[in-house]
Amino acid sequence: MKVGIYPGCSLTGSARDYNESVFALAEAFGLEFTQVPDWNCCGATAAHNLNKELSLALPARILAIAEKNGLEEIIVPCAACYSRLVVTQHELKKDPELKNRISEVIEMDYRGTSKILNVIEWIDKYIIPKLEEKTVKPFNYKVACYYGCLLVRPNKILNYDRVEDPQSLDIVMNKIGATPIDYPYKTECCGAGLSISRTDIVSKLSGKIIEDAEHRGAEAIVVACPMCHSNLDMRRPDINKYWKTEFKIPVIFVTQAIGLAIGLSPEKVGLKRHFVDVTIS
Amino acid sequence: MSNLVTKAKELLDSKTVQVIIGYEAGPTGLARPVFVTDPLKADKLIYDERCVQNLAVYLTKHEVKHLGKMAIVATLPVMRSIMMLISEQQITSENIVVIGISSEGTLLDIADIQVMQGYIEKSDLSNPSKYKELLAELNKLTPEEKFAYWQKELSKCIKCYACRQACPMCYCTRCAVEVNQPQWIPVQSNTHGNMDWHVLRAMHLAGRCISCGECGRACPVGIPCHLLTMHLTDQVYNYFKVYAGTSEKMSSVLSTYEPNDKESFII
Amino acid sequence: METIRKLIRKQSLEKLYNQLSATRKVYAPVTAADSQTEYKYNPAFTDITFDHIRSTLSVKNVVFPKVENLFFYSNAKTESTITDVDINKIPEVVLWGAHPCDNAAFDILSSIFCWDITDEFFSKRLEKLVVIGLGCSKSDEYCFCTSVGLAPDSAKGSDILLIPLQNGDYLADILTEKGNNIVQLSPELFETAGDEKSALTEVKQKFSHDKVTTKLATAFEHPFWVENSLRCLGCGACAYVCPTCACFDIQDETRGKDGKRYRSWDSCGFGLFTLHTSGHNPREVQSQRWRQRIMHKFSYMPDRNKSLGCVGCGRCSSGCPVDMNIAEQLEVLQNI
Amino acid sequence: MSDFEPKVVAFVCNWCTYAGADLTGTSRIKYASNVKIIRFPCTGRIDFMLLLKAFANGADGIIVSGCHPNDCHYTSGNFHAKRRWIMFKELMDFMGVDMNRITFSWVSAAEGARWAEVVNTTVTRLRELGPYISYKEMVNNSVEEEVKNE
Amino acid sequence: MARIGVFICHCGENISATVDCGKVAESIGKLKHVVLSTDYKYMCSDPGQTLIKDAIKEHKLTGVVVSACSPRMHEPTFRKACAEGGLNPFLCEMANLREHCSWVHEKNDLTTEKAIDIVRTQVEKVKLNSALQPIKVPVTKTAMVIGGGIAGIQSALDIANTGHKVIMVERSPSIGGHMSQLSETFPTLDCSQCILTPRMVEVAQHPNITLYTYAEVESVEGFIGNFKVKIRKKAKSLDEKVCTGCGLCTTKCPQKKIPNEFEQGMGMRPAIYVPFPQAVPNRPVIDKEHCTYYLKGKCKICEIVCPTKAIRFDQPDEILELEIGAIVVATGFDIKHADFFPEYGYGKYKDIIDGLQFERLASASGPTSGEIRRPSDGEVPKNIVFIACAGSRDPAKGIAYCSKICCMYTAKHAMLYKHKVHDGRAHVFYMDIRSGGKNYDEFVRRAIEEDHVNYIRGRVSTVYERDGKLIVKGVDTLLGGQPVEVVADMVVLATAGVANAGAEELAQKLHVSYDQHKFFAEAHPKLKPVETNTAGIFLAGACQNPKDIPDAVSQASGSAVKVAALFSQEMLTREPLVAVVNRFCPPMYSTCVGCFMCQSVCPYQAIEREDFKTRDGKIIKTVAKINEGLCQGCGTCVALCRSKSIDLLGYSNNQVHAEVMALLNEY
Repeated sequence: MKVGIYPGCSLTGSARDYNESVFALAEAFGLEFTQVPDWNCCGATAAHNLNKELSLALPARILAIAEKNGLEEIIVPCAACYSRLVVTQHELKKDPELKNRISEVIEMDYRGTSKILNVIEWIDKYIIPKLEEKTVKPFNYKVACYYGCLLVRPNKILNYDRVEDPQSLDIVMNKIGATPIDYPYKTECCGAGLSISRTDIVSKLSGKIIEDAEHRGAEAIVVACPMCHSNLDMRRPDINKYWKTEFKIPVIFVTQAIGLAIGLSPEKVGLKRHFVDVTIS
Repeated sequence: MSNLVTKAKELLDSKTVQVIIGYEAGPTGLARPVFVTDPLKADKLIYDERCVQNLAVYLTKHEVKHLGKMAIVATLPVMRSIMMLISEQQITSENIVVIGISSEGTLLDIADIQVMQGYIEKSDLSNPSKYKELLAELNKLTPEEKFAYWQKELSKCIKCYACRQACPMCYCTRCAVEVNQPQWIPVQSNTHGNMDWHVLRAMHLAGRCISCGECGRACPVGIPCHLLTMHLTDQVYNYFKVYAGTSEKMSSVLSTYEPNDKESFII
Repeated sequence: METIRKLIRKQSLEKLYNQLSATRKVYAPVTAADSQTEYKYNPAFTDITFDHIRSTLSVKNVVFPKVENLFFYSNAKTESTITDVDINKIPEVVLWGAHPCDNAAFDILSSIFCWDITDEFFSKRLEKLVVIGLGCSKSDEYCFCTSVGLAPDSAKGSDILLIPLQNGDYLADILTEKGNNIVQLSPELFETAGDEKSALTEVKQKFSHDKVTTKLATAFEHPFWVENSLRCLGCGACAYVCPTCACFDIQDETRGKDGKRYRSWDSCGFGLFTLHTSGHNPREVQSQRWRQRIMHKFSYMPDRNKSLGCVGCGRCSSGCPVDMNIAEQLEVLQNI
Repeated sequence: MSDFEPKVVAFVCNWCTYAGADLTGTSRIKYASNVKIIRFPCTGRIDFMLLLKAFANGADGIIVSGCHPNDCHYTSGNFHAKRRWIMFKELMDFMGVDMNRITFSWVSAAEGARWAEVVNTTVTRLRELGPYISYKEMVNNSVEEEVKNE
Repeated sequence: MARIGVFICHCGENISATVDCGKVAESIGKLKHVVLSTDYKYMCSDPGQTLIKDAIKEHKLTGVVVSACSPRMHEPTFRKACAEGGLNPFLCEMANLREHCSWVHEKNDLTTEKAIDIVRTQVEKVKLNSALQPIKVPVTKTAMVIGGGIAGIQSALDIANTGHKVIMVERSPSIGGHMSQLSETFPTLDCSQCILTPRMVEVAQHPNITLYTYAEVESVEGFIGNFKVKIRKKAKSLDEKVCTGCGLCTTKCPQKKIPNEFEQGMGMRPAIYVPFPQAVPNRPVIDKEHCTYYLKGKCKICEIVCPTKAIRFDQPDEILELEIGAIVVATGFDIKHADFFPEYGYGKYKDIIDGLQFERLASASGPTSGEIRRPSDGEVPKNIVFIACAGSRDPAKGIAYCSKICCMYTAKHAMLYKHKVHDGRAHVFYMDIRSGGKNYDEFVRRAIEEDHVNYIRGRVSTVYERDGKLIVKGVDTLLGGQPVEVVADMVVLATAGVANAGAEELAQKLHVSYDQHKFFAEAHPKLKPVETNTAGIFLAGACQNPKDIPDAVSQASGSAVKVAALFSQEMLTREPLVAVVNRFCPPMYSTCVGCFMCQSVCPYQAIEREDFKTRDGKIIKTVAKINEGLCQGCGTCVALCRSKSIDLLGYSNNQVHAEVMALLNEY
């Protein structure tokens, strides 16, 4: 089966570390995927608030290209992109007329046949089966699994994991020897889209997330979304300023954690790119 | 097929069954049904591409039943007929041994109904390809052309009811055409009476027809009446995604329903 | 009358046909695309087949139609009025190119329809019928006329019998006045016959019908019937294609106040045929019905109608969906 | 065809459409008088052969109507009828019988106006289609076949 | 020879205004077998009916067609008239000239012609009508009530008080149901036990009621008035006749650590136990799953201590076969166990409990003898949060419906809490307050205004523990959707009311239909809320959908009346318009081939199998047989039957065929 990957803007920018770790894993597990050629913005940031058709056309184009290139599966590591793509696929499926309209807009035939995987689904399908034998350096830490909003929402459409109390990430972390803590902030808002415009709000919200994790003795926060990561990691100075304290807890991508567990070097999984030093590993 | 003969012999010798329903070669070279009750006569049995008739029709036949427990040489259509007959409570699986014949003409080991069900389920249950084209062509015609076509064909019908008698699913002891209070179907064989008969027949086989094509083959004047039932078989699948004769439990399409059955013509 | 043998050339035959079909209903065999031969009224001469083995249906319906209206009625408030079918309206029909077996069947049918009282519909149709028979140039494994006392050139039932010659012309045996009248329409077409070679087919005898008839007298309870009829499906195909089967059913069909009584073909092969109102059926199973069919043709009729009930056309066997081969069975039967 | 008035037979169930047609009456809503109603306990009771009988006896059009799905007085009669009509329609289409001449509808006991509408649209359509000649011819020709030899 | 009389009604002007009734009468008079065809101003009037009665005698009519209004209007009237005139009522048909003709068409020839067609059609039909006799079915005047909750109790008592026998079957060791678990009841706050226990005792002592506790319905066959029911009396391992209910055994039983169902797992009970002090019958049962003897094969302490030697370890289950005339289903409801709600932390945190558990906490007879103490450490919670709609009205959780009782009991809970913990603070998260009902809204307002319960309109996203406190995160939609956090000591979830476990299985045993939530389905949502689609089986209480006590009780009485009405007749009389499978004398027996497809189309399980056997019992033929007690006459089987072996009286194949012919042909 031909598997594709859609990086989206973050993985080529602010979340290159995420990107590196994903590829590192793929390499380590001998998995291949081809990047969706000539990919475009998924419309996550603004489009869906401004223009519905545009917000569907953008992902539709990506999917159409994927189909054209015979990609039966597309991995979408960025939770935001993932959400956009899945939502689009759903919307166009239930409304053939809209589908035709969009096909015209993107001037491409769209069928909606490629299956879209978020990073955890990808891990479940391709990594987990061989994970045990490959784990050389169990990740013996207490971790707070932070899912954010986009990975599991809108639940009606994604129908992925329990919307208020998701488990998938915890299960994966368990597999590599980590101990996920009982963590109520799993799906609380990190400030997300306000990352640039209203850092104060981000500081407040993300701060809570970090504070509770530290308070419960977590040694790391594990995420699967570039947006969450940048808010919790890149914005740490602002957060600390806002909370008048020094939160130390590192924020790592699930792929990085696995990478470390199977003995990849911190560099290889892009840890050195983090703002908050990753003391564990 | 020597192993067919061997199998038949042992079934009879071991008294597992009293009669084998199979095919023999007739003097004119045609294959035809034969009922072997004597192990010594089992050599008669043949199976090759000439053996086309659906033998299941005999499972419900009075005289044949009276011979005792039956073993039957069964190709896919026969197996499906058996499923239908069991589900419609005309026969019980205990009284029948199935000597399965694969589409390649080789002997299958059909230990029991479950095995048979397994075999049926993994087989292609849609209409035989040779009829598919015919159906497709007819479906291309305009309504007027279709009407004209069937008028011409049906005018030939002589109401000999070979189509009915050859059909394993037409096991009624009294057929609706024999009802004269009211006279549902005109007794005389004219185009109109014949059309009524063939509509009735097709409707009664809707969701029950297992696409063996016997009715058409049996017709002495060559009316392709099997296309009527086969068309409905297509439609049954099209609407309800089922094929007849796949399990001994299934109930017919027209005796069940789903509240959300889709159609487009009821306003 | 004395049989007169003449020669008629193919092209003259065409002239004769066109002359006839211009003035009369001519019922002649035509082979369709699906290679089934059926009789049609006044087809183009070029469509007519001269070398077919057997038509799918026999020609009996010229004298015994599938459906024959007997009378019409109309119910008023109190009394009903009945209108008879005017049998004098029945037109003259020339049966063209039918084979000797089919033609021989007319006598057999008469022996049934005119057994005691005369069936006016049948006899009128027969009276209005002129038969121009055609000897057989082809036959197949189903033919067994020679086993029932007939032959590819039997004249029985024909008014004129055409015998195919190897050079494509025909000998014409003028057998009856009816036949002669046809000839008189244009005598010039009929030339003096020479000694041309006939192109008749050979049909080998399969059984002796006398032996069969004698055997049947004592074979009523014989297991033969059950053994050999197990595969019989009980359809009416054999009876309906048979040139001599004469069973019919009488029905009324009413619409509103008007209606009609008609008769239509029936078959002793059907379970319903002998079913009593009580639910009792004297011929309960197929073996009994199969026996009845053979007994009737080869035992009861010779006994009662003084004629065999079969002309050996082989239709019942060729038309049977399960290869119930009558000749084969009688071959066996004569020696049981 | 302007002055042609089609003969229409309506096969309806007692609990919904028949009652609906009653309501049309009590509400004094006028509709074409071509249609004549035959009452059945349930659409599930309607034998498909009756539709053919209607055509054979000179009907130019037919209406079959019963309770909306889930409203059946007998809970499931109309669902079974639905499947039956699906099959029947497909067969008729295949044999070239003109299905524009049959209206299948659900009309509830509360839809008096709708009944009038169903009848009127059907009758209008049939007026355009004209008499069902091809079917009538088939029936009559059949009669001729019988007397062919006379 | 048929002799048909036709009566054409003018209905004042209603028909005659557009239809030429005289002309109709005249042309119908010309029809064969019509011996009388006349018109009259008002057929339904007394003189009109007399006209028919006299004509029947005078003209020796064998059939009558009244051409007037809709049969749905006056068919009973005229059939009655015919009966009085000495003609079998089913030999009378109506032609609908008003609703289907005169009222919907203009006055013209076409309309009159149509009228003629309509009448002729009925004339042709009535010729084929047959004299039918009403179906009589005997009635066994014993009712069975399944379920011993308040609904079952009410229904049983009401039926018993009409003088009929009642069998009550209760699954658990005692009757009383959920109501017996409740502390106090809204809107009056009177003690549940106090009003319930007298009723329970009444049931036990009522001469007409036989009570089977610890028993379940095994199978139900037959039909209205004639059910054959099998009941399994589970072994209580004790001889109830000998046992005095002294309770010694229960105190001595060494196995004491079994979660107490009655206390919703908040208390413990021994292996031999009486579910609760006021239980009826007040006799213990041995819980075989936990009893040391049954598990390990030794102990028998109860047997030793029992002063009356009532213990029977080897007691087997007992199967009772009963003849029952009517069945009331009152199996009640259950509450959704909150563990399907991970985000609300139920099961994860001790101090998050559900409504029933709170009832037990608040109940004087409960584990804390009525004091509100939290399970974890027995502390009195100072801050308590009630979450309404925990699951209800939440399609994402698969429960789209409103559980109806939660709004009220949550208000009650908050109130009870405030009454017991005066300095405590009670918060209620709610979607809407649904307090329809007598004195209900007043009750809720009291909670808010007098007891100062803090009502927050909004849903809760998650509840989690932090530093031993429960953090309830929600939103206040009245304050523009501000997120709110309440720090609580205890959280009570008003979880959805759901169908009782085993409801589906029971429904299938009873052949009654149920909805997608496994609640029993009523025959008609508005007009037959107590009946099921199976005649003779009725519903009471929350087995149909969540109900509060008043609703359950009134429905229970409703079902009781239905039963009483049924039992008021010696014989059930039903319209004989039912299906019949033909019969002939042997060897035919019937033209039915026994494919039994009709069985699967019949909505009423009215089609049975009939075997024809030889003297030595060998089955010759098996054919379908209609149980006319159950058949409702829809005729779906008739149209389905390929061999036309089934026919429908009153709408026979012959009749409907004749109608089609008559409608389209000249007569």
